[in-house]
Amino acid sequence: MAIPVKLQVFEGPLDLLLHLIEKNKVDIYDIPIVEITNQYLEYIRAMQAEDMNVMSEFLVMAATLVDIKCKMLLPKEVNEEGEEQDPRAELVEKLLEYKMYKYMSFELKDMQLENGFSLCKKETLPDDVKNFREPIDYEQLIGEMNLNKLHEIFNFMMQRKEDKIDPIRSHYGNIEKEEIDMDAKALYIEEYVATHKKFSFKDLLEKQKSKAEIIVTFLIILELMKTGIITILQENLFDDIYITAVKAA
Amino acid sequence: MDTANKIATLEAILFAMGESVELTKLAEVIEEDKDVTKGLLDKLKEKYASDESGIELLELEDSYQLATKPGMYDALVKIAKTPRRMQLSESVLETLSIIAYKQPVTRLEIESIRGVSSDFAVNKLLEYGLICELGRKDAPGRPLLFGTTEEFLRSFGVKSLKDLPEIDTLQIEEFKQEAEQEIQLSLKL
Amino acid sequence: MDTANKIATLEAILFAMGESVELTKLAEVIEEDKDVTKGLLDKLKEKYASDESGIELLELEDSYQLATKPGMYDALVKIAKTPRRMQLSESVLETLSIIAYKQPVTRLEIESIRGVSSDFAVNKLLEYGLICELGRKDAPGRPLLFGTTEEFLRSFGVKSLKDLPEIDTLQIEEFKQEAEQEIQLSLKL
Repeated sequence: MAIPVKLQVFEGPLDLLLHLIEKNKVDIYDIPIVEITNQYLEYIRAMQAEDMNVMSEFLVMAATLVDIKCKMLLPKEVNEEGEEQDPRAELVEKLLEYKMYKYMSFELKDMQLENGFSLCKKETLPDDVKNFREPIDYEQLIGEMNLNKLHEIFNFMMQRKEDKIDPIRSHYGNIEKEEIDMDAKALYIEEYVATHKKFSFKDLLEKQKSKAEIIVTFLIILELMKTGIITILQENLFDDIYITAVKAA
Repeated sequence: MDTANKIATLEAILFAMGESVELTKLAEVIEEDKDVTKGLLDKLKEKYASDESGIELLELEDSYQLATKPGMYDALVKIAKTPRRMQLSESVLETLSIIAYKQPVTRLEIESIRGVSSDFAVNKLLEYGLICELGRKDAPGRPLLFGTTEEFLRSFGVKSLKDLPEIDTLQIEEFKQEAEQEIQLSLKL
Repeated sequence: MDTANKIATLEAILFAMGESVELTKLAEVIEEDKDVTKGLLDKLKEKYASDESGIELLELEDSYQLATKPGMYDALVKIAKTPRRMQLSESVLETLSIIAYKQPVTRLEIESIRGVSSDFAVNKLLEYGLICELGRKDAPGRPLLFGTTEEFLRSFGVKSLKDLPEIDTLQIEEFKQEAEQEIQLSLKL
C-alpha cells in the first residue's frame, strides 16, 4: 500500500481503523485482520511521532491488532455455550460504538449550523427590585423561642464557659517555648567532632540542657553519619556508642 | 427589508442591547432616515401599549430603550427574591442571649463567652433588627457595643429589659463550684 | 389579574430576567397551574411569531427564555457586541456527542469510546459552557460526571434532550447495511 505523501490526520486509532475499513470497502463485522493490521502498522510507521502521548495511543491499538491476528491463526476459543468466539468481536463492538458517536457528531454539527444564531439579553432588573428586601416576619423568625428559653441558652453558655476553665491547670504558670537554633547546634557539634575525634555519644548527650536539645543533637549526629563525616560504633547492645570523625581535619 | 422586517429589527436590537440605543444608530442599521425610523418606533411603542404586554418602549432624549412596565414591579420582586429561610439558628440564638443579658457588649466579649467567632451571628441579628449598635466602648480599638432593640422587646413580648428573666452572679458562682467538684471527682477515680 | 395581565406579567419577567426561567416559577408568580401557564406562554409565543417581531420565545427543557430571532443576526452584528460563533473541531464534536447521548458520563468513559485522551476536548466544552459537571460518580476515585447544559440546547436548537436525533441499535444495523452495500458495489465494479 502506498502511503500518501501528506498523511491524513485522524482523531485516534479507532478513527484510523474506520478509515482503513472504509477505504478497503470491507465489512466491519468481518475485518480482514491481516490486511488491515499491515496497513495500520504501515501508517503509524509513517506517522511523525511528535507527541509521544498520541503515538502511544496508536501503538496500543497496533498491539491489539497483532494480538487479534495471532488469535485468528489459533484454533478458535469456545464459550460455555460451545459457540466459537471471534477474536475480533470486541474490537468490532468498539468500532461500531465509536462510529455511532462519530456519526452523531456530524449530525450535531449540521444542527448547530442550521440553528440560527440568536442573542439573549442580560438580566436588567430595576435596581429597586434587585435591592428589595423581604420584610422580616418576626412571628416566623422567633417561632417557638421565648424569653425563658433564651434565658436557658444564656445559662447553658455561661456554664459551658466555666467548664472550659480547668481550675487546677489554670493556676499553672506559662510554659515557654524554647527556641533552638539548628544551625548553631550543627556548628557546635561539628566542632565537637573535629576537636574530640573519637568520643562517647553519652557524653555528648549529657552536655545537652533540655529534651529538645537532645533530640536536635541526635538528629544532627544521624545527619553527619549519613554524609560520611563520622562513623558510629557500638560493641554490644546497650553499650555506649562511640563516634569517630572520618575526615581528620 | 420591508416595513415589518424593519420593525422586527428595531425590536431585536433594543431587546439585545438592553440599555438605551441612540436613534441615529437605529436608523443606520435599518438604513432609513431618522424620521422614518421614529415612525417605525412609534408603531413598536403602540404594540407594547397593549394590556397583554409587560414591556414598554421608553423615549429618552434621542435614545430608545425597552423596559418593563411600572405595574410589573410586584411580579418582578416575586421572581427576583430568593426565598429566605427566616429562623434563628442555634448560634444566632446563643449570641442573642449574650447580648440580651450582658448588653452593652462588644464582639470580643461575645466571642470570649461563646469560644467561637460570632461575626456571622452578630451580622444576622443586625439584619433582623433584633440588635443595634449602642456606641463604642472606651477601650483600646474603641470596639462597637451592641444591645437589643425595641423590636427585640416586641418580638419576645417584654415591656422592658428589666422584665428579662433574672440572672444573678450567684448562679455563676454555682456553675464554678459545680465545675470544680466535677474535676475533683474525676481526680479521685 | 386577568388573562391579558397575566400574559403581560410573563413577558415582563422573561424580559427582565434575560436568562431562562423555569415554568414552575412563572406559574407561581401568576398564581396559576403549570398547564394554564403553558397555555399563556403559547399565546406569547404566537405574538412573537409575527413578522413584525424580532424576538422569539424559546422553550428549553422546562424553562422559557426570550431571544432574538436567528434572522436578526446580521442586523445585530452591526450594532451589538455579539459573541463569536463557536467553531467546534471534530474531536470536540465527537466528545460532545458522546456526552450528549451518554450523560452523565465520566472522562474515562469518553476516552474508552474515543480511544484517545479527551481532556482537551472536555475542557474546551466546559469553557464554551456546552457541558457542565453533574457531580461525582459513586465509583473508585469518585470521578466527575459530565452532562450538557442549557446553552447546548440553545446552540443546537433543541427544546430538550429528548429532541436530539435518535441514536439506537437500529442505527448500527444501518451502518452494517451500508458497509455491506459498499462491498457489493465494489464487487460489481
